[in-house]
Amino acid sequence: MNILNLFIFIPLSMLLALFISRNIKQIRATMVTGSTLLLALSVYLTIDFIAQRNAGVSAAQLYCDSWHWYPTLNICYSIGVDGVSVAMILLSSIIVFTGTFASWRIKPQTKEFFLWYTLLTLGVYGFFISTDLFTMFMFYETALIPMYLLIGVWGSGKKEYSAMKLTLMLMGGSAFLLMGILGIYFGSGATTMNIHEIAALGNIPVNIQYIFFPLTFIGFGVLGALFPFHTWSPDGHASAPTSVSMLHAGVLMKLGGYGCFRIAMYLLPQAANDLAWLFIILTTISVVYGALSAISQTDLKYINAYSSVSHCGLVLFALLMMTRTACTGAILQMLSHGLMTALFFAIIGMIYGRTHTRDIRKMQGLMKIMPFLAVGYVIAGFANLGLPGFSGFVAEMTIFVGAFSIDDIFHRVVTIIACTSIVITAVYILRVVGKILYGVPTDSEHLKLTDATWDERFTVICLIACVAALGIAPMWMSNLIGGDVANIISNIQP
Amino acid sequence: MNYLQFLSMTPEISLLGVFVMIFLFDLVATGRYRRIFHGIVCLLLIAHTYICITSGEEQTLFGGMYYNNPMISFVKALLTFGTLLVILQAHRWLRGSYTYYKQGEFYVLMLSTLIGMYFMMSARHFLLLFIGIELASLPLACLVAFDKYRHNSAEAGIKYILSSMFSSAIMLFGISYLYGITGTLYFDDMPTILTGTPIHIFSLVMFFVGLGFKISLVPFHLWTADSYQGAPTVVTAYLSVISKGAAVFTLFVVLTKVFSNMVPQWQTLLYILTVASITIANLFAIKQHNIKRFMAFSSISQAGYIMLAVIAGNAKGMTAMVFYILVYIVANLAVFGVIESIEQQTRHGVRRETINGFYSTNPRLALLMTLALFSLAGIPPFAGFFSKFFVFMSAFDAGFWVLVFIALINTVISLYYYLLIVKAMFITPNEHPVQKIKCDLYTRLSLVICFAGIVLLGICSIVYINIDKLAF
Amino acid sequence: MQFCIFILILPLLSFLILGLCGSKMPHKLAGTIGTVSLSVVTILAYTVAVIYFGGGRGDEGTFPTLIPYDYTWLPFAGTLSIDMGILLDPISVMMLIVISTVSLMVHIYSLGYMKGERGFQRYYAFLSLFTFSMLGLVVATNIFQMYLFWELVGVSSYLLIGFYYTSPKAIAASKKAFIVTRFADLFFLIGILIYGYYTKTFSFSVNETMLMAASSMLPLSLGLMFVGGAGKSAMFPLHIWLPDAMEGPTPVSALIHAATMVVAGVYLVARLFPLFIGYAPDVLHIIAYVGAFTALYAAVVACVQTDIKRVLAFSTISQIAFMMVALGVCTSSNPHDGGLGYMASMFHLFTHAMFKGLLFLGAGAIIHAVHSNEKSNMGGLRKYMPITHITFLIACLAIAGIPPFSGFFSKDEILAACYNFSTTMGVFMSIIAAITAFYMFRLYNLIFWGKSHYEEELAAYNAREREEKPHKPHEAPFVMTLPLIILAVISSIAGFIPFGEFISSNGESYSIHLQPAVAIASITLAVASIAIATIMYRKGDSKITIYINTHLKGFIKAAYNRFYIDELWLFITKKIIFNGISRPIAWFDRNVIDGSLDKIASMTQKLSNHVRPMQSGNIQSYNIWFLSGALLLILILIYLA
Amino acid sequence: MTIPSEYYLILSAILFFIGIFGFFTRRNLISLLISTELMFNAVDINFAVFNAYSHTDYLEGYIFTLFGIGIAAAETAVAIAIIINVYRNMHTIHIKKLRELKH
Amino acid sequence: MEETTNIIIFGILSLLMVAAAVAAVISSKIMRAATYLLFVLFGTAGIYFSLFYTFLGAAQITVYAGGIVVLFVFAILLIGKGSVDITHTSKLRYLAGLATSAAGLSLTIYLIRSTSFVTGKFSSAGVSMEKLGNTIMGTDKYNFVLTFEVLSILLLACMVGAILIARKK
Repeated sequence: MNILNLFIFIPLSMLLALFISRNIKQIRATMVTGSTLLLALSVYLTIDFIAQRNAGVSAAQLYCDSWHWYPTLNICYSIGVDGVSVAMILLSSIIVFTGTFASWRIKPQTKEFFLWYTLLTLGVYGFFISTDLFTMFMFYETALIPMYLLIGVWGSGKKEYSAMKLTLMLMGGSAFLLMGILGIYFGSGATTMNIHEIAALGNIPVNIQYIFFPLTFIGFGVLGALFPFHTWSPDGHASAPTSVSMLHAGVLMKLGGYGCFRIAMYLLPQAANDLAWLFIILTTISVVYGALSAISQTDLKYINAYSSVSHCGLVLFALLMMTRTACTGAILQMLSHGLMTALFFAIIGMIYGRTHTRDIRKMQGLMKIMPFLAVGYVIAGFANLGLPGFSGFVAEMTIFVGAFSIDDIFHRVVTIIACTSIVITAVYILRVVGKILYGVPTDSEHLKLTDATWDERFTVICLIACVAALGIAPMWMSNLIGGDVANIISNIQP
Repeated sequence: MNYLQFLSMTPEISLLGVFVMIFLFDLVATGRYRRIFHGIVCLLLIAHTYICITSGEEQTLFGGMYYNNPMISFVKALLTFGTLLVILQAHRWLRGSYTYYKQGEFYVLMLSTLIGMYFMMSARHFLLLFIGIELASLPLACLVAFDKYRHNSAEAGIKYILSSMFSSAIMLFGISYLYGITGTLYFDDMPTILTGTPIHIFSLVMFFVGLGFKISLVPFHLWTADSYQGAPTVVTAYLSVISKGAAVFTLFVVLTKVFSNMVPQWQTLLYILTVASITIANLFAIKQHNIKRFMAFSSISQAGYIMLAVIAGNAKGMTAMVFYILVYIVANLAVFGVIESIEQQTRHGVRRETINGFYSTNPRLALLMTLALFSLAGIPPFAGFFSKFFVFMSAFDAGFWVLVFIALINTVISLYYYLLIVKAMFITPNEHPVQKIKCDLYTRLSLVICFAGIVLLGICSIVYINIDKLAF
Repeated sequence: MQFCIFILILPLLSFLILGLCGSKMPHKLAGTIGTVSLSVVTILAYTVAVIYFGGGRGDEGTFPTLIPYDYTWLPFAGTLSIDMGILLDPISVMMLIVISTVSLMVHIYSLGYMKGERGFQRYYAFLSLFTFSMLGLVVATNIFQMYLFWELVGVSSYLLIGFYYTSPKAIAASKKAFIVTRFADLFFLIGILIYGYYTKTFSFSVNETMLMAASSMLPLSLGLMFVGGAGKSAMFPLHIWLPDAMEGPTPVSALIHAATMVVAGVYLVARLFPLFIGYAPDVLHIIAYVGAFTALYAAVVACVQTDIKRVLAFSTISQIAFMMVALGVCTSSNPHDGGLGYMASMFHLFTHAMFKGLLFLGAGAIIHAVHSNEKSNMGGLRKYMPITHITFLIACLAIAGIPPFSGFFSKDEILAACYNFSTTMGVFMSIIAAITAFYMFRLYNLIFWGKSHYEEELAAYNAREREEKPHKPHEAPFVMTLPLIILAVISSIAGFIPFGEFISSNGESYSIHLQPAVAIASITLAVASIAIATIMYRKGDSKITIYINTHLKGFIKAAYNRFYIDELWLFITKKIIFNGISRPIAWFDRNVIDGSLDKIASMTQKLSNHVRPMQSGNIQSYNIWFLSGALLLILILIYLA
Repeated sequence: MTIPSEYYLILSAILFFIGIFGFFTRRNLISLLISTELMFNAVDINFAVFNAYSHTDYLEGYIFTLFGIGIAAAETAVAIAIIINVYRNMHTIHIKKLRELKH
Repeated sequence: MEETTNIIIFGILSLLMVAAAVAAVISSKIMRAATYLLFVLFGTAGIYFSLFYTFLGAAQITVYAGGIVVLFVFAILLIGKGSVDITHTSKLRYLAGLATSAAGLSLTIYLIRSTSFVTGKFSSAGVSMEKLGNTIMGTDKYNFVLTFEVLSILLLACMVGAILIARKK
């Protein structure tokens, strides 16, 4: 029994258990047990993976397994992980785990909420462990659709509009993606759907690559908030309930970056090299543009959503640099952004749950009222603006060092432009901190509010611990990722 | 003069047997026996489905007029299975005061159309094909007008039969020229002569519209919404899946057998019609508030997707097509089952506003409906995703990249309107949602089967693999 | 030397303890933890210094560069990696002493100054964090580690400036400080990237061949790094954050914005001095000019400020600029031949830290006593706070450059170096030194002499013109005066340290010798300035003052408003970036990009309305469509065939 | 054999399209049905003519025509039944009134 | 001579048919329309006779003229008043209908003219009843017993359906 199957099996059992559960206690018990198991499993996986790598197992993918599913169409249920996916699985587990606690008191229809939540989880895990184009795509879409209901039913504000927009845009993206996948499959001679086998064949004609690389990249890029396909992100995040925002920004958006790397660039290397410039420009715009947009927003979640646009833009930016360091940085940035954005959204959700507003003009002096959340927010902010000691710094520095190591004017210039985002980030983070946390509370209603409850504290502390851990001791993660990134890169580089 | 050949046509003979048994039962049974009528019909159909599946050896009968092989048998069984589901759902409706006495006729008419479809698919001669098509549509018109005392039903019936006659006339016109050109009406003898001159194209298109009408491709689709809306819901369900499925399969056979030398022509034809069907049906569906009309447009759009499999015109395409039909049957019938239940509860037509807040009172039905709509929209892990993917794959394999792309973009639009329904059920608040529905056993059984189909058909590849083995 | 790691660990531990469980602690305990840990750090730092300098010079006549710790923290591809380690060489050891001493003083002082404040534990936690980061910065083995701690220092500065988070001014100041330095750090980072790419390492010690290969890019890289240093060290025009940073608690100003953090830029240039001198001497001179201008600018502005902490802040800017100038005027690494500035700069850094720390702490004591920053609320305080008075005077004399106080010696070396570079530069800097003496004694006189504000108010109260009894100024408690005294002692005698023995531009021993001409000239100038200041401000506003005030009104107003540089920055940030770029982009995003998507959606809806008539309900129309569709298809197909 | 088959074909085509024209323009359900009969009739002529002129060996067209007549009868019967039902329900067989189902 | 006669007869017949057809689709009284239809059907029977398909002609007359038209008449009588008003449809649709049918007709005629259909030997012998019987009841190629049987099912089903719909209770 391949332990990766457990990542499918556990959410499935959770779905079943949720389906038959009768009261809130059982639901919570199911969720806590399930997410803890998943977390434990992914920690075990990480440790075991590192141990194997240290023992000199150098295969591109470990825990590989493959079952024929639709043999005539060469569709297999193939699974396997490398360092990158292990890191992503770990991230997902952490977010899922903390997200469970962040939605501890969700109402109404708790059971349904967790059903869809778990379905989403299932999709995410499936995506990261599969190595078959079809299976991967299937899990990808599985992860997207629950978003509609999660936002539409449990969201706030203009939730119906946002949910619809988000779903349609992402599905539009996956339409592109499906084209890309078909193009890859048939371009490579329609003999296999396995990513690694296709990469090994490397026989996709260049003109076909030119057509399908942009399609695939944009397909994933939509989820990775690539400019100008990012507009679902602000509305979607703003309307989503806390844990959904966490999961979405924390994990789902990473599917985009991961897919761009694993599929678009890995399988269509020639076009990736030749067309990278186009997407580098777009991602550079994303990076700066997102950050600049964030400055003048007044809704906390909008600020963070634009910030995500910027940070995820940086992920794609780094991937397109196609150097080992930059790509490692991209993966680190995914982890880092996942954790800290989840943290951000968790705290924003908690604040919103109390003040019932996210308008920064209406809040002031929260530090006095809810010190724990305020401090958490400040820490999240610091992580976001790349303070050393938190994950953001590690990721961004790796990206910039990597991006800068390409010796031509174009790459240099875009790198420097992208660098400016770290200043802009500081501006909007500090603006918010100054406006809502500092100062004297003005709204007398706010004075009655309380600080975080135990489940909220737990969520926040877990996430901060992870952000800090990645920030203080990045080398093990960097090593975990680095080697396998190099594998992929070696296939991309001409 | 080997009349024993009749006995070799196992599916048809078996269905005819069922037909006769029902006919006789309807004549003789009275009182409490009628209560088990429905059950008996279902059991007979199950038995027949079994016979159908097991009867599949390849055979050509009546001098090449009739052809049957495992695949065709399978499709026949599939359609029978779909009919069974429809009949299961019809139980409560048939118990209604207006329909109670016409129960027998309902079965008879439905089964006669099914026989018609059998012959449609097995026909290797245009006369048999034509009679099959007529047999599949005329009783159906009666079924559409079955609710004699409802204006809508009558109106739908007349619209259906007039459009149907119009299209048959045009199709016959086309066939007559085919006959004139080739001098024969046997499929096997025709392809070498049909090479794509203007008159060939003329007859192709003229013939095509007859089936296009039954599949309701744009621009032959305009009757669809009206008839679907007016017909009794079970009949709408039947129209939208079974009749359509048979027609698609027939179309595939005719195009590949008869027009095998005119591939570029009919591919272009299908190309245009697919794009038109998917796009225009989507546009219609967006603003549609009546659910049955909405499902009509949805079914037009789905027909467009099936055409993607037909356009490939090879064994892979056939597999994809049959699989698509299968999935489409379970998903669409699930939706119609729910609509039927709601209708029986509220005694009114179902509009999108009716089902606002449906989830709060009927969570299971709402969930089933959601899954079915997701499946129709092609969302994994439900079966619809797989069937759509395979259809795209086959069209892509045949080189229709742009077509696939257009279809894919359209899936986004279709997702939009499916989600509108989901939104109505889950999100939109309603002070007076539909009350809790107590489904009867038959409906429940059919919905469970549909649910299982939606969830399992894609994940369990065994069905697809077996279809693939049968494809020719 | 292995124990030197504890110099870093202790403050960090103290930060973690205070930060995580501080809120539950009594104030005393928190203060004690912070202070004790820092005392140990100070002891360790001195031990390190003693052992290091006591270890004697190596064979080349220089002190060895020790690297007791060096770990790869984050490897990149190739040879690049971020390392974490401890590097001990003369300047870092010197910095250890400076930081630990001043920090300890501030810790002790704050026990009194911050007594009873809300967030006392937080304050100590931040102080520990700052100390940790600053120590980490100076012992960095490579430029990236330095950058890392550099950022941390910035953040702790942000946190401490914004310590009074309910005050809008403090919030704005902290934000400004952080963003301005962050902006500068952007250039620093780019400089580092260039450096790293071309030299294939981030380490300070690069082998010659690599450097030669990278020599074309080094000036650019070093220049960019200097911009980062300029940001931290408040060089014109990036100085704007520093005066505002005085919104923080006064001891923080003493520690961070006078003695330690702001000299990080100087330290950076000094750290990279071999590279500057070897590969980018022009950049070095640019630094000198920037420094000289900053020095003048800040000195002039300082002359007219009324907030005593602001005066000190501008004074700090000016003095740091002196250090920069000193580094900038170096022309070779030989202290005897154009390399004198290096030593002078470091020397001044050392003495400045002590006397400026003292000044700020003294100012803190005064503010503590009168509850105001404004000079108008002071005056005649010498009677009420004698210890503060004396120590403040010592510090003023030191900064004015009066022998035998420490400032004289270090400033003299700087001036000498300037004269060596060019006479113009020397004269220019001498004048600034004179201005320094002037504004410091203006300040001194205004605070301690003249009419007592308290007495006036008391009189007013007695004359029933005032409702409440004024608050009587009082001498600070012992925990606050003790650091004053210690620092005053150091400021007095530090000039006699044979600094050149320990630190010089090429590491070899260099004995300081005064240049009589320079010394006499500067003393004369200083004394003259002091005299003018005393005449002008000893007894309130004298005639000359009024005369000057009326005739130079415009200039003074401009100077008071810091020559409107802040407004310029405000204009750029608020009007151009916020209103001119960010808002339009946000608008563009909502209305153009998002709007176009919504437009597509609504167009689809519209289109949907347009096709509806097709479904008219009339079967004849349906079949007309039907047939015409079929005919059209036939025509198309025939046409295509 | 003198009359070219084309003549017949053209005749049938004309009849066919007259039927279509009637179908498009009449306003009464029974007239629509009459028009459909015209169309069927025209097609039947085609089959018969093709059989008689071009493919005389077998009786395919002949049979087609024969069965076609039967089918037409069946269709008409069903259609008239439905029309009568429509009339019973709506008391009109005017096309214009048959527009409850639209859009 | 015979040829000319044939042509003249054909011409008259076809003119008659076309005229009757036109009259059937434009006459304002529905009963008249049905009558005109009858003429067309008779004309068609005449065509069959001219092809020597006598049985077919007979069937045409019995089934069509005798069955269908009677059905129409019954229906018209049954419906009575409702069937009187049969004015034409709106101008736009009238024109559209006219244009479409005209276009279709011209396309068809063009195609007929431009195609040369296979010409076999025209036999004036007609079809023997035996051959017809064999063809209808035979099971080999070109025999149609299967369709015959299926047609019977069709007729049965239509009967059931029509009765179901038309009967009152």
